Amino acid sequence: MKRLIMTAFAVAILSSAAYADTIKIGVIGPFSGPFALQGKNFKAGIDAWLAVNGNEIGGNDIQIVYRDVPQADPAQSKSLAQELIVREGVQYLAGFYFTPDAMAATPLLQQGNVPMVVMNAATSSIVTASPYVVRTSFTMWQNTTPIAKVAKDQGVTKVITLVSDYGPGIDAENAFKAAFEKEGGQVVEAIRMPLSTNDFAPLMQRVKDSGAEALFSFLPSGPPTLAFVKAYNDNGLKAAGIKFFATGDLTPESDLPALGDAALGLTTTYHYAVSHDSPENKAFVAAAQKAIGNPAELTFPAVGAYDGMYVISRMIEATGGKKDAKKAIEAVKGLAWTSPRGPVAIDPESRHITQNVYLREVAKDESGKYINKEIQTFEKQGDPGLAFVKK
Amino acid sequence: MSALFEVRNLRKSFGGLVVTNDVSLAMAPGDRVALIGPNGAGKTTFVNLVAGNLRPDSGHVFLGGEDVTRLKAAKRVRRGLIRSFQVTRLFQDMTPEEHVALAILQRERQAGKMFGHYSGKPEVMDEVRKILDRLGLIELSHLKVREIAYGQQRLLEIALAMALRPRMLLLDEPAAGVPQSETTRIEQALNSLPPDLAVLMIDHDMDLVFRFARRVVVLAAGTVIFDGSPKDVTQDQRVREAYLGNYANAGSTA
Amino acid sequence: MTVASTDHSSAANLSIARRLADGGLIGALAIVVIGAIGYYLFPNNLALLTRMTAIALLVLSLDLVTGYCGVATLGHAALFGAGAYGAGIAAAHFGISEPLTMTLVGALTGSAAGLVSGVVILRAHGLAQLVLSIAVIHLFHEAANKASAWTGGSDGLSGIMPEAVFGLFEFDLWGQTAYIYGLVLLTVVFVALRILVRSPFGMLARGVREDRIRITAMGASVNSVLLRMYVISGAVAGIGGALSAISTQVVGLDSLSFTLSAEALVMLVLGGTGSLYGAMIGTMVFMWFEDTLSAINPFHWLTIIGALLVAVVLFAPKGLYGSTAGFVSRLRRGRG
Amino acid sequence: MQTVFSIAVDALAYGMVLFVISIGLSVTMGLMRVVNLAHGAFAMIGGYLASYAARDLGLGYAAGILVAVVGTVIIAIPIERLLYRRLYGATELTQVLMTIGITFCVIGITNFIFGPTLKTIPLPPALQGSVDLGFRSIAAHRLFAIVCGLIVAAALWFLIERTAFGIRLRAAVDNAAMAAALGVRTEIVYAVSFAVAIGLAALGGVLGAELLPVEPYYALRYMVTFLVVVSVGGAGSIPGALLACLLLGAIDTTGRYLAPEYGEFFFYLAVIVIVTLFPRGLLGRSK
Repeated sequence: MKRLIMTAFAVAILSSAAYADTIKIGVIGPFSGPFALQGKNFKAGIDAWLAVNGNEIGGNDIQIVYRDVPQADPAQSKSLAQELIVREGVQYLAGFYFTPDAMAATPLLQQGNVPMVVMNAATSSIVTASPYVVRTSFTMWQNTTPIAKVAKDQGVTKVITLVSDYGPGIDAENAFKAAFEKEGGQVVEAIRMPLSTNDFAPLMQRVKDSGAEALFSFLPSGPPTLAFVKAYNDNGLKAAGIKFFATGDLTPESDLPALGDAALGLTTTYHYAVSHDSPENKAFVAAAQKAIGNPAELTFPAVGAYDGMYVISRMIEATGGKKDAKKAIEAVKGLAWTSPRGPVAIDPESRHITQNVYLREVAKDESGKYINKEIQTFEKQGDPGLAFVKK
Repeated sequence: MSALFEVRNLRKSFGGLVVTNDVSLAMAPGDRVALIGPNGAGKTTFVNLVAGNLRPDSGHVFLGGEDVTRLKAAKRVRRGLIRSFQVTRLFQDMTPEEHVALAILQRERQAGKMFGHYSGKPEVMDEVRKILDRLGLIELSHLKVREIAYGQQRLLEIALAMALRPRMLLLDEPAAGVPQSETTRIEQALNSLPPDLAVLMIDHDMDLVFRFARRVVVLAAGTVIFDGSPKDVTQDQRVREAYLGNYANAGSTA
Repeated sequence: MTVASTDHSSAANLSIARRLADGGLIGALAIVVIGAIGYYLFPNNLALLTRMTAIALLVLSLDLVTGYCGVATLGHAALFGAGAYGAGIAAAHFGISEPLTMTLVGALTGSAAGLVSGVVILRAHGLAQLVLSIAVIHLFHEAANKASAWTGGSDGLSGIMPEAVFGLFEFDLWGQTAYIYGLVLLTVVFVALRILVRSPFGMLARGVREDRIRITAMGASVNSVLLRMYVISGAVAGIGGALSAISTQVVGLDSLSFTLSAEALVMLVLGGTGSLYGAMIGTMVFMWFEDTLSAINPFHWLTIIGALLVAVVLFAPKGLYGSTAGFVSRLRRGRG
Repeated sequence: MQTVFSIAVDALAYGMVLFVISIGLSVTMGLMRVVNLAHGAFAMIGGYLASYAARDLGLGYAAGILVAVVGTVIIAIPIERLLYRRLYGATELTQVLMTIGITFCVIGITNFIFGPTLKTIPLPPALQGSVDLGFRSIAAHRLFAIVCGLIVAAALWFLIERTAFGIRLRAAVDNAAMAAALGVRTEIVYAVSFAVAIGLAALGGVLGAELLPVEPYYALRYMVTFLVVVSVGGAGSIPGALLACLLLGAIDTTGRYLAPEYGEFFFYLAVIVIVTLFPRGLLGRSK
């Protein structure tokens, strides 16, 4: 009996959503709290897409419903996702800055008949958690693997890794180690730093003592990256010729003005630089900077959100605005387009984005602004991390 | 026959200041002893040492022949060594009835029970009422302590001590802070204490001391300078000097 | 002053009905009624209501040590998180996915965490105690982060698939089962706690809060009372954690965080310490505020929450429940 | 041996930065008995003001420090009059709630005005780069922070122990009623001490900005660190705070050097041991 009532209940909700003229998209991200900047970038990317393409897709109005999860909090993320699906009747879930928040919502997708478009969370395993997940951001493995090759090409054989001691950091460490050892290099020491570390001087001393020719590092973008880069300079590592390799998380455009000259010459690999030279990117940056208000705040999550919106628009077109998660997902498998970051495609197997990864160097442009200048391209990178996901 | 309560060579100093200096004292059941002395003589420190709120530097405390010097305050209480406080220490948001009931339950080792209510135990309620009645507090049993007068709070202190069924009772200035006109009630309460109980009372009020005690101990500068009957105490040279502030001279000649 | 002393004999012989009422029947009824209203008013927002229930259990558990015993702690989420991870690990690694058993496991691991944090935190008072509690929560957090093979580390523990309750009611997208299960847990815990705080042990605990030396002079050991309370508190928080693990099917490191501990304390003080109603009202008001404000304007709700806290300190210093109750009783006395 | 020296240098530098930032909190907590969780919020306001003055207005580092200290005190005065005054003598829980509320408001407003990105305070050329100590190099601004820390410690110690104001303050702390009876205007003493504490917070926010960058969540991010430092040292004790900072700096730095992945464990276990052994802090005033 209870089942029956609930099924009726469910049908009522689902059908009312399916025939509405307005299609709701629920976006979960950190819109307040220490990571508010990233949430702001989600919103800027989405607003930019709507500004460029209009907020009507295939005759349906698009409405975005934002929900705030300030810090990684899977329980809250899940209850908000549930609320979005059940109360707001959203047809698509999107956003998700942190891996646990995305993981928490995946069990709802099948029953809710809702696809999820991950716009940032970067642990490889998310796409394996549910067949209804598509990701338009990157993974740690994807962005880290090429830098190992860069290091080898520059003649470095001994590297010390320093990563933040949490999921993505450990991913970065493993990815670098795997790729660098494959190139014939050696990781002499692997250091994991607590997330709360704010004084990096002793660690830099240890890097010096380790005899490594270069360091590879990952820290989540935020205040510690500033102290980390400064510690690298202040403790004479730069002067001693110890090379610095990292993923672009250490040099997001929003932090570059604060890092200033200290960051000049740092080499990182990443999937997107705001300075990327293409007409698509120029249009995107213009719209996104307008949306975010302060142009200096624009950085990587915005492009994940922008492309996420593109993917969702194709899903809406494919389903004719009806609620059909399976069809929506099928429609974007293998989808290829030119994103502001360059040519990209959704891998039909993994539903993760295949994209170029760029080697960049922090430099000043003609106007004196600090940018991540792209100097080398690694084309069509998939996610090597998928091979390591525990089944 | 060993004494019910005995203190042997108790010593305590704070920094360089000796507050309890080699104090010894023995009491038998039914004794009514008053401990007096000028301000700063170390009376309250002595009570704290005996009750276990302070640790002595050396010396021993015995209760019923057992050495309790190393026991914590709570364990001494469970052996029947009960104290009251110079400034009332009561729970402002609880009623007299709750106070006494809690004391009885604790005495009966039932205070750890996590269900039920004392009002559901007739034997507890009977005793609560009996004690409160005897001290004239029955009318107030449902008021919060913060709402009752200080003299009545003092009576409640005594009620708590009685509810714990002491063998040895330490009363630290039971009438302190109570106007003269109200001390009668307190005195009545003290007179109605069980006869076989040993009581050591500290007080300044000499009238009260002389009416209550059959033996007086005088403490000055941490040392016992007199131990004898009330009638002799006023005649004692050293006691007089201690109270007149001449103790230093007397001490050097003694 | 002495108005209330007139009916002591009848009050002493509390009738059975009255005792039942005092035993929490009214409170239990209130929970059920408010729960039902919530169910019909927000049928599509049961996930939030369930979350509220789980957090209410945490705040109730905090009230036991902070409100009733006067222990200052900013690390109480350790007990909640232990329960959540206990239940979660039981389900994800040992295949114990029967919800009642998971709840029991949560209560047990919560108690164990209560014992451990109690032993550490009770070694000091006041400010030093606050600092010890902060150290404890950080150690718990770090330990869970390190033991990622068991806990999933910062990625969170997933793969928790609770079975249907009694094999009949599934935990699904609409969250009715989770909500009702949570409400039943809350009601049962509330009644149990109501009995506990009125029991001799509850009186002893209140005594410890007001005057430790007097409690010692009654022959009770302060530390033993506090430690026992901590274990009970751990069980309650652990049930809350287990409920969170069951209803969201995931456990994150945030459940062992300083932030959650501080939030729980804020909710408790907001509602009013030393009263079970205060704890629940504080949770409800804070979470409802947070949810509404962050939905209206996710970008600036923090300012408003801050202003709310300041306003409560200024205008309702005993918390919402405490101050209202005080106001009502003053009104009554004024008339009587 | 060189390693030991190296760790010692880092520990000293880190400890002194901690000291400069936390000492104001030791004043509010030890002398005014207010658990001021909003301490970091005031340090952050100082940082923002300095950044605005030094970078956006181009006034330079020294002027930036001055603007930060004076400006933060001016902002804090009405807050003291309206809110903090009610906290003197209140319970710890009330103080925690109110000051967390203030912190939330400050964060929200800062985020609104300055946005979520990091703000820097440009260093003068003399403080940029590093100084060679022979066996290793150290950042010049850290040496500057060490010197400032020592000056602050000495000045505060002198103010509290050796001046008429210090006597009044200690009297007001020990027994407010008695001090008032003796003609000490406790309200003014408290207001001045609060201003000093806030000024120190702002100074610390600026000097420590190289290590703890200025951004809206500064106020919450380092709250626990400040609280721990002050309680380990003993609230209200200047030498205690200094000792605690050096000790915790040493433990943290050593842990980070030898076993960074267990750094947190070392730090908090050490805190538990110290606080258990010295419940009033290493050199705390007895009540």
